[in-house]
Amino acid sequence: NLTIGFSQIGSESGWRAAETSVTKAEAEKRGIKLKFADAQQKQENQIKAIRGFIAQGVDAILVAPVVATGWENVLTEAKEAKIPVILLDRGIDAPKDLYLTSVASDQVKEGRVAGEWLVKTVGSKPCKVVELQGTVGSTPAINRKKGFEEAIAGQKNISIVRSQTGDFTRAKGKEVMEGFLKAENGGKDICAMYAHNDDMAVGGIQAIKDAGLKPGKDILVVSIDAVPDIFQAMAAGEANATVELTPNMAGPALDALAAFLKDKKQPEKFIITESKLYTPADDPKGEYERRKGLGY
Amino acid sequence: MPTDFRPADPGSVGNRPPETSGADANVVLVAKGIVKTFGNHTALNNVDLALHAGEVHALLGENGAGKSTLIKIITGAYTPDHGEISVDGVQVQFTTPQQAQSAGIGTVYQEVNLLPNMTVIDNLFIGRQPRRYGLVDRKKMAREAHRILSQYGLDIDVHAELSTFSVAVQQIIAIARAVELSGKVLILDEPTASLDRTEVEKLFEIVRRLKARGLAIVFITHFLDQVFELSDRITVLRNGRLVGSETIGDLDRTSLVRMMLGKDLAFVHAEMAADDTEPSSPLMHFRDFGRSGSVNPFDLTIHRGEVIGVAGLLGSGRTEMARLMFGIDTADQGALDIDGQKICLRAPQDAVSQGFGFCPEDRKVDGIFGDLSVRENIIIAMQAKLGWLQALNRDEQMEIAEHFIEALDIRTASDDLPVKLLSGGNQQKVILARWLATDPRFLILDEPTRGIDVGAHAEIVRMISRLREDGLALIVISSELDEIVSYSSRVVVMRDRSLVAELRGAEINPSSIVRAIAAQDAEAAE
Amino acid sequence: MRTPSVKRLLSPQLVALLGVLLFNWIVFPGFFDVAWRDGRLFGSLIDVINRGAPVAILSIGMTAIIATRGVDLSVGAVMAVAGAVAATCAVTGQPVIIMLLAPLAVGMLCGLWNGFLVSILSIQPFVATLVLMVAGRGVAQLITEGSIVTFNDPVLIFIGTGSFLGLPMPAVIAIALMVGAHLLVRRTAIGLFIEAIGVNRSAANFTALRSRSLVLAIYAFGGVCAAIAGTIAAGDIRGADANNTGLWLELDAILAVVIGGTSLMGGRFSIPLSVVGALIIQAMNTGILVSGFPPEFNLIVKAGLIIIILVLQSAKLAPALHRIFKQRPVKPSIQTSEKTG
Amino acid sequence: MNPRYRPLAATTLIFVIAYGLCILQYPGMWSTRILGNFLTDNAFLGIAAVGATFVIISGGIDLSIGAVIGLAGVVVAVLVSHLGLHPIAAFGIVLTMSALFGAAMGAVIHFLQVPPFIVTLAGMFLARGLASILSQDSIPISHPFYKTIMDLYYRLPGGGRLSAIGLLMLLVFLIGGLIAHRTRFGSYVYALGGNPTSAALMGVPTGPVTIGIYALSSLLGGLAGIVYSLYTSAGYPLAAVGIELDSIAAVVIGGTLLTGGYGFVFGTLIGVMLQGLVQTYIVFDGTLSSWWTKIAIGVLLFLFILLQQLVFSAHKAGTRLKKAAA
Ligand SMILES: Nc1ncnc2c1ncn2[C@@H]1O[C@H](COP(=O)(O)OP(=O)(O)OP(=O)(O)O)[C@@H](O)[C@H]1O
Ligand SMILES: Nc1ncnc2c1ncn2[C@@H]1O[C@H](COP(=O)(O)OP(=O)(O)OP(=O)(O)O)[C@@H](O)[C@H]1O
Ligand SMILES: [Mg+2]
Ligand SMILES: [Mg+2]
Repeated sequence: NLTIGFSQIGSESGWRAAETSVTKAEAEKRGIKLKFADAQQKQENQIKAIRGFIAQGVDAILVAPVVATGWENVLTEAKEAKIPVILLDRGIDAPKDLYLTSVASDQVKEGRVAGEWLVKTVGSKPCKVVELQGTVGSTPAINRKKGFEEAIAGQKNISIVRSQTGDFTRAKGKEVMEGFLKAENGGKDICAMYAHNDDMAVGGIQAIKDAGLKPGKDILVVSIDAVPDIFQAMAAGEANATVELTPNMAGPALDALAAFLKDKKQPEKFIITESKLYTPADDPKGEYERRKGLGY
Repeated sequence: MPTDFRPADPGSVGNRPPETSGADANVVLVAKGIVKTFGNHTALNNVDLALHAGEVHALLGENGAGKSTLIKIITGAYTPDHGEISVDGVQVQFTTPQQAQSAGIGTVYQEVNLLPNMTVIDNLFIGRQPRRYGLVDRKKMAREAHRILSQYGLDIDVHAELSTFSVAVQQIIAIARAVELSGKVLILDEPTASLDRTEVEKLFEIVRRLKARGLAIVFITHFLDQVFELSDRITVLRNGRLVGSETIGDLDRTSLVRMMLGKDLAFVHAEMAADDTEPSSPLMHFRDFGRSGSVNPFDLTIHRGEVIGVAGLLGSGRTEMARLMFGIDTADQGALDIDGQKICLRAPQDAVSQGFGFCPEDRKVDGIFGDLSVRENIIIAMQAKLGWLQALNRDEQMEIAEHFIEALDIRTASDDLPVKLLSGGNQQKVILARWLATDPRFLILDEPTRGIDVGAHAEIVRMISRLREDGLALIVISSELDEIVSYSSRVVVMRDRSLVAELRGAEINPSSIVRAIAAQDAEAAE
Repeated sequence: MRTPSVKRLLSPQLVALLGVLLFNWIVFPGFFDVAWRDGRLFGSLIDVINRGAPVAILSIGMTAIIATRGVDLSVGAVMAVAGAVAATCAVTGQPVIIMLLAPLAVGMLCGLWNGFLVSILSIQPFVATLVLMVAGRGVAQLITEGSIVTFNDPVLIFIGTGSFLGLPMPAVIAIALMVGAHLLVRRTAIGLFIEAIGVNRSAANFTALRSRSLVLAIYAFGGVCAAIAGTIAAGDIRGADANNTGLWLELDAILAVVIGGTSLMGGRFSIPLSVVGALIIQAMNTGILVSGFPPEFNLIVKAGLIIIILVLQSAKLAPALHRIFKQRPVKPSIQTSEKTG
Repeated sequence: MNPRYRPLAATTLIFVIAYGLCILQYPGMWSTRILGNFLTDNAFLGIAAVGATFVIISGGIDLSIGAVIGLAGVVVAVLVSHLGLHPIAAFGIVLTMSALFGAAMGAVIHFLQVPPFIVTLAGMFLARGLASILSQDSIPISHPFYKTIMDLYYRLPGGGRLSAIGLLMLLVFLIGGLIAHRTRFGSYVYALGGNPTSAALMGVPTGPVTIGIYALSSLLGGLAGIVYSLYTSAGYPLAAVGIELDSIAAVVIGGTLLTGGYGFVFGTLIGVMLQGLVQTYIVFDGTLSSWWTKIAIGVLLFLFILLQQLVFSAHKAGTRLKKAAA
């Protein structure tokens, strides 16, 4: 009997699609009527959507903010209209009282986990890393770069030799990796590839194979998101590690909301989803089967 | 065009204006030693021009002689390679037409150069709109516009888009604009090409008034009678060279023509009296053919080997009738049958496949493919008829193009030259060539001699009769009555969008046509 | 192109291409190294041809469309749709022939739709195709439900990543298409008709060219080109990424055509030069990759290079270039020479 | 009524009808809130679209608008948040810079005869590039001046807000309308769109006008960027990606011909509002998946254009137009 508005960024990646479908599923499970609005990657559309939800007088609003800034005004309007707002998969810089809670992963941590895995794996061997960045200027790209660099900061033997943007896409990931392979002596000098998301990693893996090298052995592959396809690669021994970013942000969010609406129980401000590391040791086949239904 | 760059030999025909003319008090504008080359082609070769206050100076020459180019140079639209221009004895160097305008030189360029998307007012005043509080004053402009246009007997909605008016009206507006702008010099490049007699009269009246006011007026035309009627002094160009400059008094028609062509012109009008020979078998028959709101149903039988002249005032619907006959507008009533069987014209393709051809009136908009070469412009209709699969290869194209360039005496540096660079008259010939190449059996010519020089005019008139002898059927729309008379075996007259009279044999003479047009006892003429 | 071969060799486009390649060589000395590795050529230069292929293919169709004074913004979206269709056929195990023809058919349908809006309803091309640009990607995502449909069908993968005579398959397809299209327009009268329509639509009508059906066909062809590019893109990553395939590629394609010297106002066009334009663009991108500039400089570099190239071949400077290279035969036409004589 | 105004009237009518239908389905859409939101949420788009209108009427196109918006926002943010300038000063600097940026593009277009599409595409790359070099991340602006401006609004009965930026947009449209239809510059813009050669022969200073047009477009782009930074109280290099297409669509839906020479500034306002309407409708519906959203937008866009086309052809049939509708 609840009606909730959900302002989603868009559908730029498989992970995003999965988050959307999981959210819808979670809402259905709880018998909540979900009003969905796709913002086509535009913040102004998200703001329009939120205003629209307010005008319709929904019971609560879920937002997956496209960027951290610029929400103060519209969230104030929501507050004035007494509509609780919950943030998904990213925090924002605005006064905490403007939203009920934010369910998000720690993107810096994701990068760090990936970096720590690499440090552990290569030990003291010298290791040149190439980095496939996300879209220039996007928060995940910035944070995942930051975290990874923190993790390898201490290590003299590990260094990022090349870093370019692959726009979070497979095609660009592959193209960029091709470039890197040429630039680094046919890839012989590269010891590991760090991709800000799995899609780019999958593209990169193909590039490595085309160059006649063995991804996962000649060049270590570590990336973030844990989408089904990376597990296939892992099962084939072509990827070495991925850090999970769960598409299920809505579950915790809706629980918190229910609790709040039932007996005004204030949830904690920041619900951080865990950034679990997956390696070939963690039954990639099974993980693949488990995930491929989720709409990735 | 001439490829030898030697300067005009001083001993060339005619006497040049005295070199001291710059000092002469009532000389307004002097152009000295103007040279202009386009690529490897010399359009103007050491040409002089001196304009005196209070004179009408006719600038004459064949198509492609360089008249318009000279004008464009004087008014800053082109910059000359050599030569200098001085106004009131002061040397000037116009780099934009704007500067020429503000120096008091008003110009009507050859092809109507106005803005079809803007209102009549805008076209009259753009660049010098009256302003109140920094905003343009539309009311004032509207009042002014009405005043100005009324001088030309034109009473139209000045707030309407220019494109909704016919070529004629647009021409008048262009003239009005130039006259308003001209403080010292008024330049008219073939202003009368698309005007009918009454409008020409009004124009001349105004020109005479300005002349009395002491303006210098340059007048380019191919109508020799108009030259003798209006101008005091003539300057003749040929192939970009100055042939001579004389006062009109010392000249008679033939010597003028000789100056222009460099040879005598066998006058056609004498040799071809309208023949009364019964036209051969009927070719096609338009039966109450018409289109509501455009052309009232008309009945017309066309025989092989006859020329039907179409007379009428501007806006009488001649062009629209032609468009109808060619399937550009589709008739919503009546029928056409050719050799007995019924044909319906849904699109020009249908007409062409029946062996029709159509030279439209508005050369620039409906005729030429400006950026395409002369060659392509000539062969395209033929190619379209052949279809896209069997393409003419380059040599075949060349052959055809060269043939017609020769036959119609088209002045072009090469058959690869973009047709937009040809002079107005030569463009007209190219379009004619385009249709002759499809060897049609029925040809519609809408104002074919508009803007064409005496020589070419005669050629085209001769060609029309030659085509008729070859058994073609032609419909020729023209505003020049003696021309119509000279080649028509039958004349139909249009008024208010309907065919009102049909004259044959002895009736074919200017006076009876005028009567028919003017609607006096038109029935009697039937 | 009927221009003398001497001039074509020295066309500003090729000069620009050489310039960019030289630039790449400066920032990355190994740029021109080409190795032979398991049955195929391998090297940055090859990457340029390979990665440039999709845009090149788009630009082939786009050239014809622009020559008629049109433009097609929907090609990127059509790529996505075609890729999605191909992938779906692959995963649902359709026979190869269907898997290859279905995307092309869909592409042609999209093209016909655009053509219908432009030539029959005479809607301005920019907006007419904007419709499909927006909706098309939606359709693509509808087919894949927003996820990346991965496949491992050998045929598609071969089209995307295989090689023929050592050259990458996409490049081979692009070259074949270019030659085919060029011959088609120049050996038949189609090229002339296209240019005529682009130069003066009204005159074309008066000359009884079948403008409407031709324009329709041309947009359809553009759709097919986009579909081919889409199939290649899908084969390349072994999956259909409806969200990102061909995103903003329409701009690259148009840019390629204009660099190729075809005016957006229609008229004269050259398919081979448009393909060169596409290569120039890709050479820039690859150069940026191997150069090791930080990514935030990508756009600046790209902008800088574009400006340089355009200044090089700008309408004002081009004549200067031409005057140096061109030797047009001076042919005075008969009658005038006898008159002046 | 003068036939020139028919397309405009049609567009307006279409908007009214469309809005009416929406209200029938979702009565909630008839509220001062929604009306207020229309203005506030589309303020920056509207302002940018006014610039686009001029460019398009002149027969050109400006793809750099979105990037200029992004750049302007970032520059303001840097000046205010990092260098501690007062917003007013920052605004002044940004507006000047963007005007110069546009003037430069106009100069290239005029003097080098490079097609606008390409020049402005390069401009787009350049502006985005500069923005992302200045800052990768989005920079929050927390200057009291910003709060005061955003708190400046007139509360309508029923909770709607007439915000400062919304009113600013209306003001820009008003001024834009005056410039387009009541000044010499305006008439020059139409002249250029009608036929550059004739315009030049008639004494229109094509060079300065071209430069002026693109300067104006970028200036308004800069202003839109400032508004966007007010709207989100931040500067973000990736802000307003693809806005150029939205604004062009708005202009064209508003009855302006992309081939140049015809159009109305007011029509653009309607175009913007129509797009806002589509967005709001989709939000109210709330059942459309991401892809159906895209499809729906496309279909609606098509319907608007189609309706308009019908009116246009009627309009052309009305006035006897022999010229080629290129
Ligand atoms: N821009 C140009 N580029 C190349 N050649 C040109 C250009 N303008 C004119 N010409 C050539 O210069 C010659 C003179 O042209 P112009 O228009 O002055 O002739 P004209 O005397 O006005 O003829 P008409 O009486 O038919 O108007 C022509 O042969 C034409 O082909
Ligand atoms: N002088 C004019 N004033 C107003 N309208 C005109 C004028 N001349 C033509 N028209 C418009 O054009 C229509 C018919 O023009 P059309 O060109 O068919 O006649 P025409 O006899 O061919 O005239 P023209 O000799 O200019 O070709 C008229 O009904 C009118 O709408
Ligand atoms: Mg002339
Ligand atoms: Mg006529």
